[in-house]
Amino acid sequence: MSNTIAQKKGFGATLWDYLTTVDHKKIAIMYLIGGGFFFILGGLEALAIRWQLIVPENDFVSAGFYNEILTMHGTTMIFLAAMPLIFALMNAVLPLQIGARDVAFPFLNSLGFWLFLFGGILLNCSWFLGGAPDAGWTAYAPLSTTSPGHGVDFYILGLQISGAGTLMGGINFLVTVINMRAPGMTYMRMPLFTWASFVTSALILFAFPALTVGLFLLMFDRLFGSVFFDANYGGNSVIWEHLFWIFGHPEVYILILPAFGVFSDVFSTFAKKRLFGYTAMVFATVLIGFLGFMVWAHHMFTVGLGPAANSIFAVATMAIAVPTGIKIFNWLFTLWGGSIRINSAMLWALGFIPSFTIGGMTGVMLAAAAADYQFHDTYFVVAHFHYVIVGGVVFGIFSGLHYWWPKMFGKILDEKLGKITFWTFFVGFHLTFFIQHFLGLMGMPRRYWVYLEDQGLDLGNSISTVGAFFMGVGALVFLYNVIYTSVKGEKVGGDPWDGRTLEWSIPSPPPHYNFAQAPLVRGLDPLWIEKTEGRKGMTPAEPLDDIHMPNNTILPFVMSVGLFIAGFGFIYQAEYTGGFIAMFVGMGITLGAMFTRSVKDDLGHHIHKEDLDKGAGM
Amino acid sequence: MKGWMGKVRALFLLSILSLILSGCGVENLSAFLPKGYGAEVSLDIIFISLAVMIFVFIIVMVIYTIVLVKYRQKKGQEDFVPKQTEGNHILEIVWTVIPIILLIVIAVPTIAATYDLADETDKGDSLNINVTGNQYWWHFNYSEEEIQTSQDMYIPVGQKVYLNMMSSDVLHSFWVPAISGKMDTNPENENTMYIEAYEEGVYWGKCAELCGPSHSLMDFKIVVVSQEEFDQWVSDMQNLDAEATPETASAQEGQALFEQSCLQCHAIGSNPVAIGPNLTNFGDRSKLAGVEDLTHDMLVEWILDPESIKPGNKMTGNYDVPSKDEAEKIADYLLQLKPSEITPESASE
Amino acid sequence: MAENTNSVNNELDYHKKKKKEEMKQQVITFALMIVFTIIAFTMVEADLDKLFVIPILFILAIVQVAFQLYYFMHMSHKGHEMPSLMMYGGAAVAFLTVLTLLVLVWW
Amino acid sequence: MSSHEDVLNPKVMPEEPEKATLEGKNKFLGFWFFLGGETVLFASLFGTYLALKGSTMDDNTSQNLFELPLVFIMTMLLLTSSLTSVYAMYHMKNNDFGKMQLWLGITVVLGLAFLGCELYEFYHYIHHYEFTFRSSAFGSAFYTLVGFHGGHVLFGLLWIVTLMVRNAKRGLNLYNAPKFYIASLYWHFIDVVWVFIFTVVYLMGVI
Ligand code: HEA
Ligand code: HEA
Ligand SMILES: [Cu+2]
Repeated sequence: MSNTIAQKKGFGATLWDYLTTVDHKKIAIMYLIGGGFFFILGGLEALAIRWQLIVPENDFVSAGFYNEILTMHGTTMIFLAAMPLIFALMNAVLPLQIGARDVAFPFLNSLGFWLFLFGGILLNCSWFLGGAPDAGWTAYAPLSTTSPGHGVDFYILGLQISGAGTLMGGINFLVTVINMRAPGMTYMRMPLFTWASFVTSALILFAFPALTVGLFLLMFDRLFGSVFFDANYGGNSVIWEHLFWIFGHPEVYILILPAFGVFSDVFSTFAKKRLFGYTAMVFATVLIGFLGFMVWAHHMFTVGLGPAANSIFAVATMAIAVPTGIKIFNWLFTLWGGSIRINSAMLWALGFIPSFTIGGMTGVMLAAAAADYQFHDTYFVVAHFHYVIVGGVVFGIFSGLHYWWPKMFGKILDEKLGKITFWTFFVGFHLTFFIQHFLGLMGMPRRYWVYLEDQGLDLGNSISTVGAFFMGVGALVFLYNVIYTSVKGEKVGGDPWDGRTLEWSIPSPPPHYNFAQAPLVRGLDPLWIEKTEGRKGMTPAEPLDDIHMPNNTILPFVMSVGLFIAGFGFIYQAEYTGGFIAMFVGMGITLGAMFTRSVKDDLGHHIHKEDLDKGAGM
Repeated sequence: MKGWMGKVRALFLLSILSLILSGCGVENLSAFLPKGYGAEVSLDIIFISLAVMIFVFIIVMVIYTIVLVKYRQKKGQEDFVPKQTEGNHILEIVWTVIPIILLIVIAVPTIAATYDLADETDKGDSLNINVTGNQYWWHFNYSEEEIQTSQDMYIPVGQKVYLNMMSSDVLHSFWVPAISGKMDTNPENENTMYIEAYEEGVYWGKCAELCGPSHSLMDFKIVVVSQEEFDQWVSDMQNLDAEATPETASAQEGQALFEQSCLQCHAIGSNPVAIGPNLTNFGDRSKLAGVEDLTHDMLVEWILDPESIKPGNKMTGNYDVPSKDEAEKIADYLLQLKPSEITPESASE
Repeated sequence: MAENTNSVNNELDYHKKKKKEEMKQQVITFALMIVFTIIAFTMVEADLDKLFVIPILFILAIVQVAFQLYYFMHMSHKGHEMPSLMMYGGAAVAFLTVLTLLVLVWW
Repeated sequence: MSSHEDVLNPKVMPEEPEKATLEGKNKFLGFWFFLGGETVLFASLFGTYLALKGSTMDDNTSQNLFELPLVFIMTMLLLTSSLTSVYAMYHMKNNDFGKMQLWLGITVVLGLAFLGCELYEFYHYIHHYEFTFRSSAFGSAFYTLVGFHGGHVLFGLLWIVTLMVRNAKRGLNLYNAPKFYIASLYWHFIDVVWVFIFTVVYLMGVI
């Protein structure tokens, strides 16, 4: 009964199951597919960028189209690839790591996913409806308010919708961690991935509202005639820059912290050691989150804020190097004296250390305001953030996927293919981005459709492009690996890595109630503790009893469809009555679904203890 | 900012030089080869921070290598369980305190340089130029001297020049890597920065803030000349006769055509209100539209179809496209607008 | 359960009383809020010196908000540690945001 | 697991019905966090307003526009509605459903009166002063900030009315008590925001 996966279902039934599911493990899989799709899309856009820049004054794409590709690459990668993939990992393992049967708000969790997906689709519809947004992922006003066509409108509404989804996901994980921990799972016994996700969720809670407001102002300016950013009416475009970066800088820590969490778990598992300096690691995570809110103006050193503001923000920014350094050294000393096993998951984690250190250090160089006058908006910045994002976040996602794939799907990704993926991607990555540091200082600004001949920029750009295609090959091998493993891979048990944390104490993939009986947690690395004391699994903290689970529901999907329709409506309301109607119909659908949710009691169902797979929890 | 830092810089310059095959870029463009005060100050900070970074990176990599060499799981020892260390307070303190010290090493000169570059004490006594960023060209207004130019900015060598910068439309950013770091031009606030060039020559400037399709084509030049040459240029520009009749007949017809239609947007002379670039010294320009060679054929092409050269520019669609013949005449007229002997060509010898 | 009924009843009475007390307190809070509001409005109407009025307006507003949060929304009660943490977090970010937009937008 | 529809028995009623079940606890916490986020949302709007406060393009400055008596009435309405919703929660904890509904009803009426005043105010500005959303950056910022608050009031009213109607027949239980509770939290938060609006926008606007 428990391994429902084993039951054969018709396609329609399976589809319906996924459309209505509120199970965090299935939502994780959907996030993985959605985020993976957008990663490929964003990757293809990256390849188009690099192809355009392979030789000077190339005309592979036109100037306007280049700006669209570049904007969509950044936006897609950050909002529709990296964040959802991180949410995939969080959904897949966070509840398991704290010994919970479910998340706090299964309904909101599912709503969050559908909002992300429909927001992303809405954004990408722009390609077919007169052109994508072209003002950069930062959408600086007044370029974004004056950009012709509807591209930027799609940016605004797409991000608004998917941003709402993210906010819900954040609140869900916060409450899950606070309220749903198993007996004995104190805060200071939580695995670092859980801690990192917790802090990330708090960052989401405080950062996204600033973006929400910014997007509203932009939307009002573009679609309803307000003049927030129009200097002719007393508007001020610097407001947008602040609002965007008050959100934008925490956003980059939203991305990196969960990756840090993954590495912490991976290092300690494959070094067979408990995490060195656990308390300091937790403290550092919280501190990074905290400091992350005080540094945003380092993106605005050249805006003209004045030397006092620039100096304050420069120093605040540099301060973040300290907690991050604490983390780097704690990881190194987790490995020190360990018994290190190197497999694909571990390779990504090991590749991360030098890559991210370089990226972080160029970050500190950028933080030196007087130096940033040269760096800003050049390829040096592009190099910096790809070193931290690809070398940190993407490596973290790959590491996490290799590590938890058996938990999610019951099969280990093929090791040989995994190693090929890593090495091609790793080499390609450094080839692409290392040289960009120099290109930047040699006078190549970012967001350049073409660079001119005879300016010394040709060779570097060509090398960079070659590297990007290596990464492409790596990504393809990974895709192949996924297919290969699902067809050929062998089933593994609940604990293939000799794991230390709770998720490894239950079968792979876990039954939909996760734990038949809540486990009793007796310390950090609870499973490891039980193992060293000679037990096979966790001791239950409660007698076997009926389990209460939430019901599936289609409402989240309906609400998201409603907003999707309304999104189109908002974009076209000024031009077509159809748009006007769509606006109301869409909002009506969403509000109607909310109303239904509100008046229809959803009390969930019980799984009877006789039906539980005995031992499944243990 | 000079002295020992200069030595550090020289050392690094050498090592970097040998490090990368492609060198440091082109002389009048690269931030690695500073030819002005701002660029030099920035490069000092870059090298100080780079030194710290290399130091930290080496430490990280040494530990990393030791770990990977020494603590790999050996064959036959799969069951070995290492000691489960919780942490080490002394180590924790070490790697908290040392980075803080290293950061102070970077932060102090950074703050000093940041204030230094924002200094405006002698603004009143110096040459002031009002810079306006436009989609996709630059306007330079020497307000005191009552001179207007576009695309090529003339400044005297070895002098502090203050730039007062605004934008007429979207955000742009004024960047001449070899001379100084960049500064944004905003539509609602005026920004000030100063530049000081060390050597005569022509330096490439670029727009560094995404401003639309032709963002990458919004190049401009800083023409650095000696003080005497600069004075000469100023007086040439001030004393020009905007209505002077050109020599050739074709250019004369071109002038008539120009005054009929082009003057609605463009200006010749010191009129500061014009929505298109000021063309007073067009014939002296180093480049056409910032990026193309200034030739007759190219100019005709521009006049007939600017879109093919600068996508999204504001001229396209806003004028009556002349016939090819007329365009040739206008080009003849424009190319002979050479009010001064002092040109980018003369500046770069 | 049966033998507990008595103590349950006692407890119930106790809770009832406690709630009554609390309600009284809340009415007093409300009265104070009204008074503060009146003070604020009259101060503005009275055309006093700007530098004097603005800080007081702010203090009054903050006290009122604290009343709302702590008495009406019960943030003073047990079990509100996490809500307080998050409200303070939000308030800190809010403060920075407002401060920035006040001083770093025009120059 | 405690989410059967167990109707509240006044004899064994928990002290805090809104937090008696796990679902209730989750809702309670999650909603507070949401309010933490809303704080930042309104701060962004307040900041924008303060930045653009002086960006008037004509005579429609805050000094010329705002009329304090109306604002005073609105403030009193909203403050009072805060107290009435406290009463409603008081009766919820005493498991007196009828009285709770009554006080919620009063809250709704006060809220509606507030909204009416606000609409009148906007109408007045637009038609007498031609001060609109589009006339200056100040106008955009003013209507957006105050309008966002008004939108919250409207949403709060719809929410409370829905809850009242939905539960009119069946009374209180552990399943809907948290819903009532968080709705009242939301209502208080609206008041918190208003306190800042009348202080920052109106009072400081006329000084
Ligand atoms: C995951 C994403 C991520 C991460 C983690 C970071 C981390 C950091 N970033 Fe980065 N950043 C971005 C993503 C990220 N950034 C993006 C996307 C942009 C560009 C956005 C755009 O404009 O489009 C950007 C831009 C950006 C700028 C603006 C540049 C410009 O536009 O001019 C600056 C300036 O200060 C900066 C600084 C930093 C710093 C100091 C860190 C620090 O957190 C790094 C800390 C880490 C270390 C320092 C390494 C490890 C530490 C040690 C080994 C200890 C010892 C170290 C020392 C003593 C130095 N970043
Ligand atoms: C999560 C964030 C993220 C990630 C992962 C990446 C990944 C990559 N990025 Fe980028 N990037 C950004 C975020 C990110 N980027 C942002 C925010 C900007 C700024 C945008 C702006 O300025 O507004 C930017 C800008 C940016 C630029 C600067 C453009 C400019 O300024 O003009 C460049 C140029 O080289 C670049 C390149 C790359 C490359 C080569 C990769 C590679 O790592 C990509 C590797 C992945 C693939 C190559 C996928 C391949 C998949 C396949 C091949 C599968 C094929 C499938 C089928 C055939 C079915 N990115
Ligand atoms: Cu940042």
